[in-house]
Amino acid sequence: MSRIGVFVCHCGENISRTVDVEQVAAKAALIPGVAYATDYKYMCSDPGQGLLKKAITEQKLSHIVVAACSPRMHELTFRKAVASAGLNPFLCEMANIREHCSWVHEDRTEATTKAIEIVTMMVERVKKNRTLDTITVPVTKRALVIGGGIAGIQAALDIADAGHQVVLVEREPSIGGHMAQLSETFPTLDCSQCIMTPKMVDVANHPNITMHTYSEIEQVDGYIGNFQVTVRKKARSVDEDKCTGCGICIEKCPIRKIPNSFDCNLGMRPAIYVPFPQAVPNTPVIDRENCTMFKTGKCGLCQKVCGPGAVDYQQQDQLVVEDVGAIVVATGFDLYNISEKPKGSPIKGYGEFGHGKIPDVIDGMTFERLASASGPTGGKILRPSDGKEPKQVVFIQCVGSRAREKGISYCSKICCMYTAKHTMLYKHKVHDGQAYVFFMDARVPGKSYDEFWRRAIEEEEAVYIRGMVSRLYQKGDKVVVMGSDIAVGVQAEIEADLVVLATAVQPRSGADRLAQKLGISYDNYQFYSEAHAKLRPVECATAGIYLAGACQGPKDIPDSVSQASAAAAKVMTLFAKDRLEREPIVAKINEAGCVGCFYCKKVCAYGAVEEKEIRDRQGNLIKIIAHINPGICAGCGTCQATCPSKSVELNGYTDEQIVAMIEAL
Amino acid sequence: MGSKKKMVISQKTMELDIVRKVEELSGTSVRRCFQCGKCSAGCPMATFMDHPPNRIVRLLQLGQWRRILEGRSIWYCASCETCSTRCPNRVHLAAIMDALRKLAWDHEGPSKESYVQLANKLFLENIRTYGRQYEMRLAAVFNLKSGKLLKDFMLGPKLITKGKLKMFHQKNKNMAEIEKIFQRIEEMRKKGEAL
Amino acid sequence: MTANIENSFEPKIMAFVCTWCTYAGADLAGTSRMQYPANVRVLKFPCTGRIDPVFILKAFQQGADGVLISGCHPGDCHYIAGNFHARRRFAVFRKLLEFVGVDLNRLQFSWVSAAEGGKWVEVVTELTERIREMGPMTEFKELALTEQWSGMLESPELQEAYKQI
Amino acid sequence: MSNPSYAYYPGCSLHASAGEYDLSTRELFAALGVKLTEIPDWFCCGATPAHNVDELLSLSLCAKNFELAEQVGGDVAVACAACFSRLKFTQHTLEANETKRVQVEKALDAPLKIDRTVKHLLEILVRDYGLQRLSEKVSRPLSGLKVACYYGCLLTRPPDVPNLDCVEAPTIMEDLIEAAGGTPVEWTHRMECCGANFTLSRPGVVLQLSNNILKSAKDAGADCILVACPLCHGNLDIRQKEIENTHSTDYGLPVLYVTQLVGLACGLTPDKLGLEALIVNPMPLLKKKGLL
Repeated sequence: MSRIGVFVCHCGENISRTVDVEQVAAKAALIPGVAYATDYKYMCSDPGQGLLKKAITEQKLSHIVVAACSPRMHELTFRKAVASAGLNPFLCEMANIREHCSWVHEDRTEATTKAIEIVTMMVERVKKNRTLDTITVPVTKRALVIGGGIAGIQAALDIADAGHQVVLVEREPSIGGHMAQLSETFPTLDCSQCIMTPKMVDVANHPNITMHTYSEIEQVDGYIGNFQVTVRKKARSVDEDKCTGCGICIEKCPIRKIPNSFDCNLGMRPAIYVPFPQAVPNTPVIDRENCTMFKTGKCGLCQKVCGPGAVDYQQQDQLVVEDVGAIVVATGFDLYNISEKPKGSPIKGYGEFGHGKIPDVIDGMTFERLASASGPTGGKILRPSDGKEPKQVVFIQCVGSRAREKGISYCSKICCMYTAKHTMLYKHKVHDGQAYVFFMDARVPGKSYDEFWRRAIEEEEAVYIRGMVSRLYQKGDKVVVMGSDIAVGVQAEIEADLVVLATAVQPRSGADRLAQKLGISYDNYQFYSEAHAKLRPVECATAGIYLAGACQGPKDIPDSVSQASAAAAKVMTLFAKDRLEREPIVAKINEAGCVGCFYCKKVCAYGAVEEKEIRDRQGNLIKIIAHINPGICAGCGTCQATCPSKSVELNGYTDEQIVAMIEAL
Repeated sequence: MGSKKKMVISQKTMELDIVRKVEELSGTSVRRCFQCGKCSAGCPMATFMDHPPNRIVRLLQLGQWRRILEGRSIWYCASCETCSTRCPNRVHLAAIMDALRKLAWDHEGPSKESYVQLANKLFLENIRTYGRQYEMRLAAVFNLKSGKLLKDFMLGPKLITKGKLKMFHQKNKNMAEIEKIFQRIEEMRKKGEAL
Repeated sequence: MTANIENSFEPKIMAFVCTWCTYAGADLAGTSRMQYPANVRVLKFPCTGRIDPVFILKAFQQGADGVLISGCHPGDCHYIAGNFHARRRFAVFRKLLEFVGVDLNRLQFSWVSAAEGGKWVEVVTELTERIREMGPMTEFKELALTEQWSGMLESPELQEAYKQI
Repeated sequence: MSNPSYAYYPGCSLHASAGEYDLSTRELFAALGVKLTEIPDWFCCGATPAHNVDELLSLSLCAKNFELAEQVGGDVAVACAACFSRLKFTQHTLEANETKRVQVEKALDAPLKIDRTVKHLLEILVRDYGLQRLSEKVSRPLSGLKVACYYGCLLTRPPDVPNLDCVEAPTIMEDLIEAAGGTPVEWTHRMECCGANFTLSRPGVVLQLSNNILKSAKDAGADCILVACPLCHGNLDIRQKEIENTHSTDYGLPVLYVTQLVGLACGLTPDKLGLEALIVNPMPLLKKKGLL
C-alpha cells in the first residue's frame, strides 16, 4: 500500500487568498493511500523543502504530491528535493493549484473545490507512477562531417579546433565546393579563392581532421553518440600516400578534350586531373570513363612518368567504417539545370528560354567562371558562341525559383545578390557595356546587402527592369529578350549579346538517398528538415545529426558559415560529457503484445522505432517486432496512441496513470 | 494618354543625355529611385495625370523622354512638394518636374497640354515689364491667349469692388536692373553656359 | 436551498492538453490573472499525439459533460507532427462518437499556443457556457444504469452466458 | 525689452489681391511695437511660375531681392508663403550647388549676398516676439472660436528648406491661435494642396482640391479657416462660392489671414484689419462669437 504525502503550498498569499489550503490538506488526508498531508507558506523555500524531506523520512512516504504552482515552474525543484531524501524523483507529482486555480478563479468555494479535485487527480495518478531511471548513453567524441564545401569546412575546423577528431567526407576529388568556383563574393567583392583556399589548406593540415575525398556515405548505423558510418572511398587510381602532387601525369596525359565540370564545361581537362589548381588534396584522379587505359588497356603514360609510382590502375573502391558520436550534414546545393526535365519530377524546365540551345544563354555559375581570374577565359567576359566581348548583357532573376507551376515555389535567396554582383563585375570589366536585370522584386535583406544592390544601380548603372521575361530567341548573333516593365506598364525588348539566368538553388543530387541512410527527414524539394524552424534550426529531428549550409535551404556564404559554426557548437555541447543523460520519458514496447504492424514506426517523427527480431532458442525467427531506441525517442507518445494492440507505453504517461486521473473526476 | 508601344531598350534608345540635363537642372539623381510609389500615393494631382509621378521617374531611368513628352503629367504637377518631402530616397521629384517642363517647352514649344506653361510665361513677362505681378492683367491676357475669354468672368466685378484687382499699376523704378537679369540669362543660354 | 435546478447545473469539463502549448497557455492565463469558470479540469500530456481517443470516451463515461482537446497550432508541434496525427485521429473519431450518440457539441478541439492565455480563457468560457446550456451529459450514465453497459464482467447475465459455453 | 526691426518683403499679392493681409500685417506689427521697413523697389520673387518655367531666373530674381534687402537692416520678414518658400529655396540651392551659384552671379553681375535670415511672419510672432508676450497683448481672446489652421504646401516643405516647423506635423499656427485664446481643431487636410498655381490655368482642379479642404474643415467643426498664404486664401475664399455651387453644398467658412485673427485678438478694429475685403463675410461669425 502506498504512503502518499500531500504538501499544499500557500505561495505566500497567492494560493491561500482564494483557496482554503488547510481544507485542501484536510480533504487530501482522507483520500485512500494518503498517509500524510500538510500545508506550508512557501513549499519551494529551503524550509519548505526541508519539511518535505523530513516528512519523507519520518513518515516513510512512498509517493509525493506537491500542490502548488505549475510543474513548469517547480517540478524539477521538488523532484530534486525528493531525490535527495532517497526517493525516486519520478514518484513526485505536482498539482497545479495556482496558475490553473487560485489565480484564475475569484470565488473561494469554487476554487477550493477545484483545488481538492486537482489534488485528488494527482494523488490517483501518483499511485500509478513507477520508478524511472535517468537514461545514459555513452558518447563517442568523434564527429563526421558530410560535405567539404564552405559549410562542411567551417564545421570541421570548429570541431577539430575544440580538440575533437573529425572525419570529413567529400564526394568530389577536392574539397572546396561551390565557393571555390566563385569569382568574387558579395557584399564586399573579395576574391572567393583568396578567402577559401587558406581554409581548405587548414583542413588538410589539421591534425584532428581525417579527409575522405572522392568518397560517399555507404551506410549509417547506430544512434546519437554511437554512430557507425561506412564510407565508400572511390578508386582514385592514384595512391594518395605516394603521390607528391607534382602534376607531371596531368601534363603528359594525351586525352585533353574533356569538358571540365568545375568550369561549367567552358574549359577542358585531361583524363587524369585535379579539378582546379588549388585543389585539396592536390592528388589527381583518373576519370576512368574517358581514360584510354581503362577503355582499351593501352596507354599507361601517366604510370610511366610518375616518379613515386603512385598511379595504380588496379585500385579498388574501399569501404571504411568510422565510429562517430555526431554527424554534421553539409551537402550543399546544385544549380537547377533548366534545360533538363527530369522524369517523374514536378520540375518542368524552361523551354521558352532556350537554355542549352542558344549558346549565349548561360547560368549564373557559368558567368562566375567567366568572371573568375582563374577561370577558362582568365577573367575576361567573353561569350561562349564566338568568344566576343558582349556589350549588352541581360540578367534574368528568379529562373526556376518562385514559379509554382514550373515546380519550385521557394525563393532561392542568393540570386538577387549575386546578380547585382554580376552586373558590377561586368561593368568593372566591360566599361562601355550595359547590364540590364529583369527582376520581380529585390530580396536583399542582409547586412550591407540592400546598399550593395543599390550601388549596382546608382553607381554601376545597371538598369533594373521590374517584370519577368516571357521568352528568349536567337536573332542573328543576338538573343532577343522579350520582357516587360511593369512600372511603365509596357513591353520591354532588348537585343542582348549575352543572357545570364539566375537559376534556382536545389539540394545536391542524391540528397534523398543520403537522408534515407541517415534517417533524417526532408521536404518536397529534398531540402533537409530541421527539428524546429525557429528554435532548433541546426538540429535534425534525429538526435545527434546536425545541418549546415544550403542542404537545409538556400543560403549564402555568411549564413552557411554561421550555421556551420552553430552545428559545430551543438556537436561540442554533445561532446562536453562522457555520457549523454536524458529524462526517462521515453516509450517502450511490450514485446509480448507487439504484432509487428509498425504503425508506430510510421508515426514516429524521430526514427526511434527499429525492427527487432525475436528468435526462439534454436535461433528460428518467430517474429519481427518494434523496438524503441531510448537514445532517439523524444517522448511525444504518438506511437502509444496509435498502437492498435496497446503494446507501447510512454514512461510517465502510461494509460494507467491517465485513466486513474480521469476516474478521479 | 501614355503610349502602350513596346519599349525597345538599348544603349541607343535610352536618351540619357536628356536625363543628365534633368539631373543637372533638378540637382537630383533619378537612379536613386527604387519605385516605391510613395510620390504617387500622396500626389494631389495624380488623378489628373496619365503617368503617375513614380512612372515619370521610371521613364527617366530608362531614358524614355519621348514617352514623357507624349503624356500630360508634367503639366499637371502643382509643385506642392509633397513628393519631394516624403521621398525615402531624397529624389526631389518636384524639381525634376520643373526641369522636365523647362526642357519640354524649350524642345517642343507650346502644346495642347502645356498651356499652363503659358500662364507661367505670361507671369514672367509681367515681371520683365513691370517688376511685379498684376493679377488683373495676368488673367486678362491669359484668357485672351488661351482662348478662354469668359473664364472667371463672374469673379472679376466682385474682386474689383473688394479692391482685390487693381486696375492701374506702377512700374518699379529699377526696371532696368531686372531687364538686365533677363538679358544676361538669355546671353548665358546662347553661349551654352546654362541650361 | 431552493435554487432553480437548471441554473445550478455546473458542468464538469475535462481538458486534455499538451504540455508545450496549451498547458503553458493556461499557465499564462494564470500569471496574467485572467478569470474563467472553475469547471475545467486539466490533464497534461506531452503532446496531443499521445491522447488516445479512448480517454475521451472514458471521460464521458466518468461523468464529464464536455471534453476539450487542445494543443499546439498546426505546424508548431514541439514534436514535429504529433498534432497532425492527433488532428487526423480525432477527425475520424468524431464520426464514431456521433455514431455512438454523443452530441459533438460536447467535444471541442482547439489550438492554443503558449502565448495565447486569452484564447485559453475564451475557449474554456465558451465551452463551459455551451455545456451549461446543453445540460448534463446523461447518455452514458443512462446506458450504464439500464444495460449495465460498462463491462461489468460479474453481471448475472454474463455469468449465465459463460456457463453455457 | 526692445523689439528687433525687420526688412519687410510683402510680395506682389499683398499689394494686390491680398491687400488686407498687408494692411493687417502692418497694423498688427505696429500695435505690437515691431518695426517693419519695406524693402525699397523689391521685385517679384517669381513664385511658382518662375521655377516652373525657368529655375535659373527664379533663383536670380530672389537673389536680386536679397541684394535689395541689404538697404534695410534686420531679418527679412515675409508674409506670403510662396515668397517665403522661394527665398528659402534660393538660399538652400545656391549654398549647395556651385554651378548654379556661378550662373546666378553671372546673371546678377555681382557677388551673391544671400545670407540674410529669412523669417515668415509666423516665426516672428511665435518665436521672436514670443507667445507669452503675445498672449499678454490679447485684449479680446478668441474664446470659443474653432479655427482650422491651414498650412498648405509651401510653408513647411520640403525638409531642410523652409525649416519653419516640423515638415509633417507642424504646430506653429495652432500654438499661435491658442495664445490668442482660440481653439484649433484637429483636421485631416491641414497640409493638402489647394490647387495653388492652377487657379488661373486649371480652375477645375482648384475647385476639386479646395473643396476637399473646405469639407474637411467643416467636418471637423471649424468656424473658420486660418491661412498664411495669399494663393491659398484666393482659392479657399474667393472661389468658395463657386466651389459650393459646383459641389451643391454650403460651407460659409470665412477664411482669415493669420494677422487678421491675431490682430482681432489684440483689439484692432475690423477696418484696420481689412475684414471687409474678405469675400466670405466673417462678420456674422465674429459677432456671434462676441469678437466685435
